[in-house]
Amino acid sequence: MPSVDMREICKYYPESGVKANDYVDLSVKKTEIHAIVGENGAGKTTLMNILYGLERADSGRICLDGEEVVIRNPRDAVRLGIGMVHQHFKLIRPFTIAENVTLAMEQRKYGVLLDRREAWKATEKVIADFGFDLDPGAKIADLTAGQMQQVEIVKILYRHADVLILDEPTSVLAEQQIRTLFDTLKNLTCLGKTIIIISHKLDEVMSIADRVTVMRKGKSTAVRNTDEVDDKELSRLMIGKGITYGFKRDASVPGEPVLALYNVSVAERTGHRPLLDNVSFSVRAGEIVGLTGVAGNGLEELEEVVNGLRKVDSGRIEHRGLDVTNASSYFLREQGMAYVPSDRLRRGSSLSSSVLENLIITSRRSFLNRGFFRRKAMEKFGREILKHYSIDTDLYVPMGTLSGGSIQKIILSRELSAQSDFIMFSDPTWGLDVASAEYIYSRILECRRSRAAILLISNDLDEVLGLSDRLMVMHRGKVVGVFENDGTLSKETIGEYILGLRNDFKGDAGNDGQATMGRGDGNGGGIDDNVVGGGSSRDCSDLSPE
Amino acid sequence: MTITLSVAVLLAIVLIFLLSDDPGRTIYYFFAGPFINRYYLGNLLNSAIPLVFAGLGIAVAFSSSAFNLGGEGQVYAGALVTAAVCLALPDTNGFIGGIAAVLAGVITGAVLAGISGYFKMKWNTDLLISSFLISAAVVLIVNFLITGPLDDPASSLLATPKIAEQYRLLRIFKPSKLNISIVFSIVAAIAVYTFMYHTHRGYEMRICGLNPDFARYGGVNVNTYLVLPMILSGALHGLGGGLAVTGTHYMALKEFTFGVGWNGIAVALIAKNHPLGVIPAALFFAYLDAGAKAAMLHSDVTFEIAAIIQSVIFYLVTAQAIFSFVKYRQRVS
Amino acid sequence: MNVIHNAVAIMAPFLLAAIGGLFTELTGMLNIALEGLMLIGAFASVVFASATGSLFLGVALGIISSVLVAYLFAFVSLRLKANIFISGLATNLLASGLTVVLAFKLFGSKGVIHFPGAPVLPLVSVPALERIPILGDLFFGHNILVYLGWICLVLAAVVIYKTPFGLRIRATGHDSSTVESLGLNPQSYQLKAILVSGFTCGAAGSMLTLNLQAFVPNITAGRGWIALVVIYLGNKTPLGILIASFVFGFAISISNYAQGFMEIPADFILAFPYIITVVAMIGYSAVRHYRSQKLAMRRDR
Amino acid sequence: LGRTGAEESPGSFDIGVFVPGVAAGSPLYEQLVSGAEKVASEREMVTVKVIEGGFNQGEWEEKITSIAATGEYEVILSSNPSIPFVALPVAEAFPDQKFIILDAIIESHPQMYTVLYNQVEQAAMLGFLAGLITKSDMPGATPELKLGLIAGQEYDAMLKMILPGFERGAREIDPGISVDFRVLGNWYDANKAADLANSMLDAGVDVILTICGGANQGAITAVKERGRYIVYMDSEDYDLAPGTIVGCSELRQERLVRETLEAAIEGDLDWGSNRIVNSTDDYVAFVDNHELYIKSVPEDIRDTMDSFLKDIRSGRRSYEVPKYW
Ligand SMILES: Nc1ncnc2c1ncn2[C@@H]1O[C@H](COP(=O)(O)OP(=O)(O)OP(=O)(O)O)[C@@H](O)[C@H]1O
Ligand SMILES: Nc1ncnc2c1ncn2[C@@H]1O[C@H](COP(=O)(O)OP(=O)(O)OP(=O)(O)O)[C@@H](O)[C@H]1O
Ligand SMILES: [Mg+2]
Ligand SMILES: [Mg+2]
Repeated sequence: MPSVDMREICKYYPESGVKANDYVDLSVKKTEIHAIVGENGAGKTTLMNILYGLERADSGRICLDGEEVVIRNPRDAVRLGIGMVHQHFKLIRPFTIAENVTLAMEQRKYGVLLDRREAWKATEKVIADFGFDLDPGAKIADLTAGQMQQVEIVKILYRHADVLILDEPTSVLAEQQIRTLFDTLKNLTCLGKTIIIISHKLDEVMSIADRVTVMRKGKSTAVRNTDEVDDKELSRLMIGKGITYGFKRDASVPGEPVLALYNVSVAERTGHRPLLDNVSFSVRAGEIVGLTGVAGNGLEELEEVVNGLRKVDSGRIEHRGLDVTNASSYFLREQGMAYVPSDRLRRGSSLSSSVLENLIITSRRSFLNRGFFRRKAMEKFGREILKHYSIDTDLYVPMGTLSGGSIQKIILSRELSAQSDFIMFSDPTWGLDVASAEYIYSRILECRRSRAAILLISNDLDEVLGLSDRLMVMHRGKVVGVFENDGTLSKETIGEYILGLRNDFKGDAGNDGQATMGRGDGNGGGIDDNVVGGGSSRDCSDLSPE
Repeated sequence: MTITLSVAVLLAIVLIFLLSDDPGRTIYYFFAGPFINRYYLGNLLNSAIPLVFAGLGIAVAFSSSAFNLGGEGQVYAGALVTAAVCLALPDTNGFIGGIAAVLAGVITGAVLAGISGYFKMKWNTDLLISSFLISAAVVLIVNFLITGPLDDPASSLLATPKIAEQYRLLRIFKPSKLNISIVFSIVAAIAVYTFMYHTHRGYEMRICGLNPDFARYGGVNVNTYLVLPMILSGALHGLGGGLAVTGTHYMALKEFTFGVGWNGIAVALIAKNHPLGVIPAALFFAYLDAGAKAAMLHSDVTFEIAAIIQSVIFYLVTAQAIFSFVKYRQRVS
Repeated sequence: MNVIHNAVAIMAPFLLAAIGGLFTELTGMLNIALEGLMLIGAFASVVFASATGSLFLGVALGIISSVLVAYLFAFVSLRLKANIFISGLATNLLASGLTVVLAFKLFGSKGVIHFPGAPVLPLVSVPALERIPILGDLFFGHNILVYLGWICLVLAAVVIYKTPFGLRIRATGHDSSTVESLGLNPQSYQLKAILVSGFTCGAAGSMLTLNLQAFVPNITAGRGWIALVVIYLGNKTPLGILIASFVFGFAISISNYAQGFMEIPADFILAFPYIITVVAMIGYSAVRHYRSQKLAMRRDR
Repeated sequence: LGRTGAEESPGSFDIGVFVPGVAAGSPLYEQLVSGAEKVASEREMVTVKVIEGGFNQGEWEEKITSIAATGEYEVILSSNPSIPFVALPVAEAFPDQKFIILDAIIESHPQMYTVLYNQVEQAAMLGFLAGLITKSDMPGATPELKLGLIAGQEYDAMLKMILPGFERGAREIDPGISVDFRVLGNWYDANKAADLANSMLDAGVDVILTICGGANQGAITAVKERGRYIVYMDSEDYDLAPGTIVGCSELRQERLVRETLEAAIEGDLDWGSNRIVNSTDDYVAFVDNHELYIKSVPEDIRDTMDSFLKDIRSGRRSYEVPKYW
C-alpha cells in the first residue's frame, strides 16, 4: 500500500503562464526513499509544495495511506505528519537556532511560558543524534548557507514527521555532511518514516533512493527502481536524449596573476577568532583555482572580501597590480571583475524585479543613450542571453516566480556575459540539473580558455576536482592546503584537510615564515611557490611561477 | 477592480439609505455631483493636482523603500516659502520670479525630506519616524510664520497677503480654480515615470529599494540612494505646495494643505507606487471628496456622514480578495 | 516636580496605545488605525460608563467596542487583503464620523457631550509617598488607568518574550511565509495582534474621556500617531516604548509649563516636543553608530 | 450653473447660512443657525439652507463660491472675522450676491454688511470679575495676582480685543495683576487643555478664562479639581460646573441675526456699512442674574461688579475697539 499517492495533479501559474504540473502522478511507498529528478523548472518543487499545502492544485487527488486527504495549507500537512525542507531556506534570521527549530512546537513550562532551556536541550539532542555541528544558541543571521541547510534538516527531524520531503537538501552541504545526512535518512526509514527527496545529483540519487520518479516539463514521465537504472538512463529520461556525460579540462598555461591576496585578515565581530586569517594566494589568467572547505570556515567571508562587500582588517588585495584593498564593488566591477554569489536570493537577484532588470544590473550603463535607457537594445540583450543559455522564461516575468534553477542560470548568464578578466564563482551549479551544470562547466572552461582568471568556491568536491587547475582548502579562516590538481588527488585526502584533520600550514598567523604546502597523497605533484602563506611585503611578481 | 468598486459603491449606497433622509438626492449628488457643472468639475480636477504631486512624491520614496511620512510638512512648508518669495519680490517679472518662488518651495521640501535621508545614511536614523517628527514640528512652525511674521495685517484671515498678480498661474476653466498647473502635474508624472523606469539612476534607485544587498553586489552606491529618493520625494511635495499657492489660493493659509500628505500616501498606494497610476488614483480621491462636498451642499449629508461613506469606499478600494476570489471562480469554471 | 507628575499622566495614553501597536508592528503591520481605535474607545467608554454607572463596565465596554472596530479593520486588511495603510486611514475616518453621528443620534449634539453622571476615575493616592521627589511623582497619585498601562506593559513584555505566542508573533513579522510553512497561520497572529491593539487603544481612549466625564469630537487629537512614533522611537521593545513615551510625555509637559515663562511664540513651544524628540532620536542613532564603530576598532587591536 | 437648494419662487427670500466649521458645539454658530431658522419659521417666503464649511480655511472660498454660484440666495449669512476676506473674491465674481457677516468687520464693501462685537468690553467685564476674585479671600483664590487665559489659537480678535480687554479689566482692580496667556494649538484637545490649565494653576493662577471650543471642558475639569475658578466667554454655562464657573459673558448673536435679517428682508439694511455693537445695546452682556452666579460669588464682589456693569451698560465707562482691520 502506498504511503503517499498523488494522482493527476495539475497546477497552472497564471502569473507566468506556466503549467508547472500537468497531470502528474507520484506514488511513494511506505518507508521507502523516493527521489524526484528532473530538469530545472520541471515542476518538482511545485509538486512538493502542493503536497505540503503551500500551493493548491487546480485539480487532482492526494491520498495518504490510502485515504483521500485535502491539504489546503501547511497546517493540514503538518497535522497529517508531513514535513518539508524547502529548496530556499525558511528561517527567521534574527532568531537562534533553537528558536527556529522549536518554533510552532515550542517547549513550554507552566503551560504558557517558553522553556528556553528545554528548547536548547531538545535542539542539542537532535543535533548530536544526527551528527551535525551547530550551536543551538547561535543566531541564524550569523550562519553560513551550509549551516542554515543543516538547521532546516534539524528542524524537520525535531518535528517527528512521518513523511519527509527534502527539496535539494544537499546542494550546500559538504561531502561528509552529505554522507551523514544520508545515513540519517536511512536510519529514519528504519524507524518507519517515508522520505521524498529532490536532487540534481544523480549519483546521490542512485546511492540513496529506492525508487525514482522522473519529471519532465510539468509531467511525470517515468518511475524506476534505482537498482534497475543507471544515471545515463535517468538523464535520458529527464531530458529526452542521452547527454555526453563528463567534461574535458584540457591543459592550460596560466599567465600572470590577475588577482592576488596578501595576508588578508578579517576579525570576527566578537573578536573571538579571525574569520580570515592571513590568507594569501593569487589567481592567474587562464587558470581555475578551486577553493573548498566546510561552510563556516571562511569561504563566505573570502567571497565577500574579494567582491568588495566586506572590509578587510589587514592585508592587501591587488588586481593586475593595482591595489584594490577595500575598494567598492562598483570599482571592482569597473575593473572587470565578475562574481556569482552563493546567496542567490538575497544577493544575486532581486526577486520582485523582472528578469530583465536582474539581467542588466552589471551592464546597466552600457544601454544609456543621452542618459536614457535604450529599451530595445536592453531587450535584445536580455533575449539573447535567455536564448543563448536556454532559459525558458520571459523578460518581464518577476524573478521570484522562476524555479530555483532558472534563477541560478540567470545569475550565471549575467556574470558570464560580462567579459571579465576575473570571475569568482561560488557554488555555481547549486540547484542546477545535470545538463545545465554540464553546460555551465563548459562555459567556465571557455572563460578559462579566453584567459580569464577564475576563482571557484564550492562545496562540491567533484566539481572542484573536475574543474580546478589548483585547489585550496580552507579551515577556520586559514588556507590549510594547496594542491596542484594533477589528477592524483583523492577526495579522501582533501576531506581530511577540509575537516581540519591535516594542516600543512605551519606558519603562525602574521608570521612571515614560508608556509608548507600540502600535496596530494604523497605523490610527487609539485606545488608552485606562487601559492603561499605569509610574505606580507611581497609583490605579485614574486608569486608568479616564472 | 470593477468588482471591488461596485461592491464599495453598493455598500456606500446602503449606508446612504441608512444615514440620509433623502437618499435619492444624496446618492445623486454623491456620485454625479462633481459632474453637474463646470465649476464642480473644474474644482474636482484642481483638487487632484496637489494629490498628484504628493502621490508622486510618495511613489518615488516608497518604490525605493524610503518611508517618507513627512509629506504633510513638506507640502505646507513648500507652499509657505513659495508665498514668501513671491511676497518678497513684488515687482519682479512674473515668469522669473514665479519660477524662483516655486523653486524655493521645491528646495524647501527637498531639504526637509533630505535631512531625514541624510541622517539615515549617516547614522541609520529611522526614516519613517524622523520624517514624521520633522514634519509635525514644521507644520507648527509654519503655522507660526503664517499667523505671525507673515500674516496679512489687512485681513483677518490666518494667512499671508496675496501674491502679486504676475505670479498667479493662468486659470483655464473659469469660474473654477483649475489652472495650468494641471499640465505641470501630468508632466511631472511622466517625468517621474521616465526617470524611474528609463534612466539608470532611476533603475539603481529602485533596485536599492527592492534589495539593497543585490544593489551593492551589482556595484550601486547604495548610500546615495538613501538620500536621493527622499530629496526627490520632498521636492515633489514642495512643488505641489508651491503650485497650490501660485495656482489655486494665491496665498498661504493656515493649515490649508491639511491632509494632503496623508492622502498622498493613500494615492500612491492605490497606484501601487506607479507614477502614471498616481494620476487616476488622485482623480479617484478627488472625485470622492468632490462628491461628498456636493452632497453636503445639496442634500442633508453632513461632514461626519460623508466621512463614514468615504471610509467604506476606502476600505474596499484596495481589497484584493474580492477580486481574486471572483477571478479564481472564473478560471475554475 | 509637577512637570514629571504631569508627564506621567500625559504619556499614559500613548503608552497604552503603543503597547497594542507594538504587537501589530511585530507582526509586520504598520498600524495607523491606532488613532481611530482610541477615538472609538474614548466615545464608547464614557457613554457606557455613564449609562451603567460603573467605571469597570464603562471601560470594559469601551474596550470591547474598540476591539470590534479593530476586528472590522482586521477583516478588511487580512481577509479581503486590502492595503493596511489605506484600511487604517479608512478606520480613522470611520471613527471620526461614526462617533459624531452616534453622538448626534443618541444625545442630539455634535459638540461636547457632558456626562456628569459618569463615574470619576479614582486616583491611587498615597499622600506620604507622593511627597518623595521624582519617585513619588512617577509612581503615585495617578488615576487607575495609568496603572493599567503599566500592568499592560509588563504583561506585553512577558507575552512577547516569554511565551510561544510572542515568539510566533515576532516570527510572523520577520517572515510570515516561514511561519506558514511550519503549519501555523500567520494571519491568525496578525488578527490577534490587531485585536490586542484594539484592546489597549480602547483603554487608552477611555482614559481621555473618563478623565473629563465628557466626550469632545476628535478628543484623541493625534495621540494615536504619537503612539506610532513611540513604537519606532522605542525600537519596538516594551522597555523602549516606555522610555520613548516618557520622553515624549516629558517634552509635552515641559512645553506646557514653558508657555508660562518663555517669551517664545506659542506655536514654537508647541513644536518643542517634536523637535526635542527628533533631536534625541538622531542623537541616539549617532551614539549607537559610533559605539558600534568603537567596538569594531577595539576588535582591531 | 445648476440651480439647487430650496425651490425658488418669485418674491421668496432665500438665506444661505455658511458655518465656517461645524455648528454643533459652538454657541455662536448654533445661534447663527437658530436665529436664521427662527426668521424663516416666522415669515412666509423665507427659506434657510445651512452649509457647514469644515475646519480647513483653504476650502471655505470654494464652498462660498458654490453657494453664490447657485444664484439662489438673496443673502449669504455667516459669522467669523475672516469671512469678509474669504468672500472678497466671491463677491467680485458674483456682483449681485449680498453677504451679512457677523463677528467680523471690513471697511465699506457695497455687497457686504458686517457687525463686530466689542469683545474688548466683553473680556474686560470678565477681567474685572477675575481681578476681584484673585484679590479676594475666596477659598480658591491664591495670594499671587495671576490670572490665566487659554486660547485655542492666536488670531486677531484674540490678540487685539480679548487678551487686552481681559488685562485692562483686571488692572482696574490692581495694576499688578498679570495674565498668563497660553495657547492650545487646536480647539478639541481637551486633555491638553487640562494639562495646560494644571500648569497654570501650579504657577499660582486662580481664575482662568478659557476660549478653546470643545477643549474648554478639559480646562474646566482641571480647575474644578483644584477648587479654583473659570470665567467663560460667549455663552451662559454656569451649570457646567457649579461653583467653578463664576462668571459668564454672552454675545446675543441670535438676536443680532434676527434683527439684521429682518432689516435685510425689509430692504432697510445699509449695504456697505459696518457696525460695532456692545453692551450699551445689550448685544454683549455679562450674565449676572443666574442663581449659580449669585450663589458662588460673595456678595461684596457682586456689588462691586454690579456698579461696574451699570457703568458699562450706561456708557459711562467704555472700552474702545482698536482699529486693527
Ligand atoms: N509562484 C509562481 N508563480 C508563477 N510561476 C511559478 C511559480 N512557482 C513556480 N513557477 C513556475 O513553474 C515552473 C515549475 O517550477 P518549479 O519550481 O516547480 O520547478 P523545479 O522543478 O523545482 O525546478 P528547479 O530544479 O529549478 O528547482 C517554472 O517554470 C516556474 O517558473
Ligand atoms: N565609488 C563608488 N562606489 C559605488 N558605486 C559607485 C561609486 N561611484 C559611482 N557609483 C555608482 O555609479 C553610478 C554613476 O556613477 P558616477 O556618478 O561616477 O557616473 P557619471 O559618469 O557621473 O554618470 P552619468 O554619466 O550618468 O552622469 C552612481 O549612481 C553610483 O551608483
Ligand atoms: Mg525546485
Ligand atoms: Mg490670586
